[in-house]
Amino acid sequence: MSEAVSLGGEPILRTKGLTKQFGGLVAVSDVSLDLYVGEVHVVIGPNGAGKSTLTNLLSGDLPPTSGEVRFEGNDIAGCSADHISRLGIGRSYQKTNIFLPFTVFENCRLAAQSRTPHALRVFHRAGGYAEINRLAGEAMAAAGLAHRAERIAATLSHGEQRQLEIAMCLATQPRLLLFDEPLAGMGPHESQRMVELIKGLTADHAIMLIEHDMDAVFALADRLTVMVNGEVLESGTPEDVRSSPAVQLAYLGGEEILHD
Amino acid sequence: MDFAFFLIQLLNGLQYGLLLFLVASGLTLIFGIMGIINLAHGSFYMVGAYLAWSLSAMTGSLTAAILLAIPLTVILGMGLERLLFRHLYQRDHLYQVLLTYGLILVFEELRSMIWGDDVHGVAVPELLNASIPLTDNLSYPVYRLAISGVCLLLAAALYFLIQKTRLGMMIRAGASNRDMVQSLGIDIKLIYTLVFALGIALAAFAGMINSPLSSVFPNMGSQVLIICFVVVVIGGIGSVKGAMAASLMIGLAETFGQVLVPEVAGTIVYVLMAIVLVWRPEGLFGKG
Amino acid sequence: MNFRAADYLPWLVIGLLALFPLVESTFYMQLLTKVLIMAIFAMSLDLLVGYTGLVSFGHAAYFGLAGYALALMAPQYEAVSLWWSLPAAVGICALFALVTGVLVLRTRGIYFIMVTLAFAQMLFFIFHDTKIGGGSDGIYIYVKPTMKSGEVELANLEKIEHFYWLVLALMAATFLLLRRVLGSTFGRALVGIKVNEHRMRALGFPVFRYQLASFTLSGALAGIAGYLAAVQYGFVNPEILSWHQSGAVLMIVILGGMGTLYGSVIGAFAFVLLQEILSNQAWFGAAAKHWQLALGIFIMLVALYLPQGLAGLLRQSGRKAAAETTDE
Amino acid sequence: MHKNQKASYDRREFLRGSAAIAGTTVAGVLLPTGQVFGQQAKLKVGLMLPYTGTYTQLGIAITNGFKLAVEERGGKLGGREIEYFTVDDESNPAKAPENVSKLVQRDKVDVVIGTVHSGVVMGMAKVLKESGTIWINPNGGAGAMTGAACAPNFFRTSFSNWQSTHALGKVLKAKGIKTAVFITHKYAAGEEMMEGFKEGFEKEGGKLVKELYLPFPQVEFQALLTEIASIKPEAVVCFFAGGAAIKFLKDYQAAGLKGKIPLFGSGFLTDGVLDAVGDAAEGVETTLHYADGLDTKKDKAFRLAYAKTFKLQPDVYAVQGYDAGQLLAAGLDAVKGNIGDKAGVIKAMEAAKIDSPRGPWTLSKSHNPVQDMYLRKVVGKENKVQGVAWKALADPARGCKA
Repeated sequence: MSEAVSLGGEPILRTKGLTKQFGGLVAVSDVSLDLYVGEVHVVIGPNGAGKSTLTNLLSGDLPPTSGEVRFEGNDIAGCSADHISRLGIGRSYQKTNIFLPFTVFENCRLAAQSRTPHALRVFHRAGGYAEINRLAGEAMAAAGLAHRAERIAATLSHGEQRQLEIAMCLATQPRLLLFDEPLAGMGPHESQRMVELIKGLTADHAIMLIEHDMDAVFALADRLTVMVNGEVLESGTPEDVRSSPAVQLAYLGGEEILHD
Repeated sequence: MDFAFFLIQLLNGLQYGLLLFLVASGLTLIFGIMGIINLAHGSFYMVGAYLAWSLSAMTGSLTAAILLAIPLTVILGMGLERLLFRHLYQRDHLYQVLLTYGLILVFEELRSMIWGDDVHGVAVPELLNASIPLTDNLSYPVYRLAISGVCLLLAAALYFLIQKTRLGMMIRAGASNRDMVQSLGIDIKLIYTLVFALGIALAAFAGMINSPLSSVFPNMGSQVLIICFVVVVIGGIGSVKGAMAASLMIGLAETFGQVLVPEVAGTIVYVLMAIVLVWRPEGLFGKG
Repeated sequence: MNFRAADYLPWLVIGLLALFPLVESTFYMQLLTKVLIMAIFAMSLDLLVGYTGLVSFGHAAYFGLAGYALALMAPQYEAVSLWWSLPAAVGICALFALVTGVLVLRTRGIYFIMVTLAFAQMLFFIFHDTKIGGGSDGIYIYVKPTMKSGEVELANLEKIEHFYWLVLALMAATFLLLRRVLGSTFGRALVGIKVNEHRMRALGFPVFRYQLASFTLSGALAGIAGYLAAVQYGFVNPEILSWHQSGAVLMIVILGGMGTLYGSVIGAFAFVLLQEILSNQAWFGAAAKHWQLALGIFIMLVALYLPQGLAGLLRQSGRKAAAETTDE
Repeated sequence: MHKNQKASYDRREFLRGSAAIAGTTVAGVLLPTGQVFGQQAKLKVGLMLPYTGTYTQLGIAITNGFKLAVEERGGKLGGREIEYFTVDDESNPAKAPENVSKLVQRDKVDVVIGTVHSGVVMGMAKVLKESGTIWINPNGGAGAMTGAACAPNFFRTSFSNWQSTHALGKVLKAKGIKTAVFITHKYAAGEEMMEGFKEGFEKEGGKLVKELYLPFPQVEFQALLTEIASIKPEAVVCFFAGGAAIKFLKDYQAAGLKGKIPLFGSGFLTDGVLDAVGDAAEGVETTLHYADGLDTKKDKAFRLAYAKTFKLQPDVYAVQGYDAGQLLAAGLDAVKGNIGDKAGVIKAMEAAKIDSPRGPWTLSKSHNPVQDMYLRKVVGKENKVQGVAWKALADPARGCKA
């Protein structure tokens, strides 16, 4: 796979006319967007705008009704979630999705194991793979959880659990990260830590972020997409979006979402 | 098989299917609304049959026996829900399987202690004890037709109850979102108790009205149980409509299977179930 | 805390069990053989229920299938060799589990429970209604399999102590095999699937393939137990793949404590011996006639008050003891 | 045996003794208690019969019959007192080898008596062939027991499935019936009864136009009754027992077939069910080795003694249990209670001529009764004897090489 993909080059992920219908309801309609390594692409919009559905289409949690998703040049629309993950896309969920009864280390170890499964070596102890342990350790360190390695995930604070979910994503060595409201339910201090964490990842990842916290949005966004009713209303640099009349009229103007 | 006999077999199949529906409808309600796997459902069928037998022996009339027995089974259902099943709503299905498996053994032994291990016949009510001639040597028992009629009536009543009444609305809401219903100030516990009692009463009632046809014997419940599970799964868990469709399907498959391919008759319904589930894992009328 | 003792405990138990034929008579050795066979069966199910999060209510299908496989492979009055008949029976079970697994793993929750039951019932009726395996009457295996190396007889399975040792060895092997497998990356992935299937998928694990592998392994191990059960009494009939059998083994797994392996062994002891005791007329007289009542109540109590099973009880008291010693 | 092991064994034996007493109380007999350790050791008799489940009543009748035979001999057989060991076989073939092992290995009985269910009988055969324990089967008619699986230590005092329907061929022929349909459950007993009938009927020139089977233990007959109506045979022959028999007789009547197509069967169709079926069985004709109103001296005496002791009316099962006791007595008397002389016991039993309530009978070479088959007709609540359908009918014992 090409390592040459970088800022200003080819997009690592490109969607064209991506659409998802649930029965008669159109949740995502004709969405086209590009994601680049080194960029944080934030998607905002009111509840029910189709942001999470869009993430699910990219991660393979849902199959699209029509349209195209190209990741590093290959069409991955309709591929299964595990397949897409193995291609190099990691994601976090709106509602924390981790292994609560396991230790922090085991959460990350399992995640790292998904890259080097050794599924057939059933007689070899799981803890005995240096490569997997190293990846898990690095992911914990990157997410700032190294000191929590032996804690049971269920006993972590909410913010730490969200950090752990990101650590697990990192342990799978993705090139594209999809974060669905990583700051949800966090206090100001925790939020700040998370923003720093995400900033630190931008250099060698493409990141798509769904977020409501506007301070964080403008602190992180290299590119901003506004969705309303499943459609892309506007997409561009934060400045472009801010100055877009359509956005101002429909969204930024009267509504208080921005100050949420 | 000529055409006349084909029609008669069709009638046989439908009649058998309707009876299956009566037992299975209670199961699917408890299943779908409360999320409880009740293996002991067949035991309530058996309890109904034994009550019908012992009470009709006492009163001399099956009708009187049934009228007496229905409240008894409702009380039994409510009592069991309060005492046992209530503790299992939040637990894994595994424990429901286990508890109700134990309950089968308990019911079987209590039956043995109270009523003994003999086989008993129950007399068909005098009024319905007749046959309608169909061919020169075959006639159709009126009682069988009457049962089919009762089954259809009950199916209609169930449909009305669930789709058109306030209670039915609450039941449907409870099935889809327990917390939401509770926040609306509806007493979900009471609804569960009622649904459970209704399901139990349906199974017991099926045992009662079928007792003159099936006679009354130990372990009669487990024969019915498994086939009812098949009905529920094919129809889609919680769907009364699905239970009706699946019951009729199975009734016909078993009837014609017995006549046309006796070697594999027992296997047919399970093959049918496998096919349906591969095609639609949530059953014919299940919500995915 | 010193848990080193726990590492040696299985070996100690196996060693003690191996000595049993030296002190006890035939009947109790047979009873113990039955316990050990059920322990293998229960461990195979624990792999599914306790470690993969799949509640199968049709596990007797694989148990029974292996029994029938032996009965049908064995010529009526001649001995077959264990060396090929056991692997063949187990292989058939694995194959059947693989095929049914592809179908049943499309479903979840209640549906999974019911569909596994349906497949077991299908098999039940195939053997019950057709002549393949003697119909509802079953078939007899008149001669037990042989274990020979060249011309040398390694064990004579007609002797119950030899058979007992074989069963014990296979039980120990199953236990160690599963412990190894569950400690591997494969095993960890299974537990991950049990805890959070969705997350596993999002991490890139092909969940279905893992589940299918687990289902197949579980079916194969149940086959070992079924084969041994058929050898022990020399008889198979559809009852051995009935849903009662599936229910009983599920009961053993939960009673013992699921997700612990050794719990399955404890559960097998408790369940089989409990049945034996409750139905013992010498102790309970006429009440023994209704032994299933006591068993039924017992099962219900376990479901209500002992969800972690006997193993959970042991762990609890172990923890309590540990807490007390650290307090001092 | 080790020394301490012996001690523990004795305690178990003692416990067993009290079990036997408890067991007999259930059955309604009170044996003299005490004297567990007598001068001459007691003869250990293992009763493996159904004491729970559908066949409970049969198990009790057989037990009663056997004990009556023992009581008539002063509670002794061959001069030895009897100690009973009971195992409830639950009519479960899957548990049969295990259950019989309890008697043979744990309790070390000298004789095994049992059982009702044919499948369980075959499970017992497996174990008892190996152990060589003397075994008297007071009911289960599995052909193989005295056929392919026969053994010198196997005896039966009841019937073979084949026997119970074979005479019907002659009966139908005598009534001028040339075509028939056979209907039964699909299991070995049903198929053996079908074979027995088919052979007898075709020998007489009749034609069995269709065999109808229903999976055991299903009782939904409607489809098959419709099938019968469409075939229009001259007679229907069947084998059902217990609950299935009740249901079949009632459905046959309700379908309007009764009175249109005469119904015949093996005697179990109408035994012990007449109270439950009402008039649905009236006029049905069956063959069996016992009947109501035989009116022999032996039968009257037996019925009186049985009714007096147990406050119950005896049936064919009680007779079979009673004869099991008589047969064992004949064997033990010959060796003066020395059960160790197995060959002697077997020889005496083979030669015995049993004076049974059903009429005198002897054993065939394969140890199955050679007996008269009666034709009976249901009149009111009785299976009234119509005459002897086949004098001294012997099972062909196919495949028995012993």
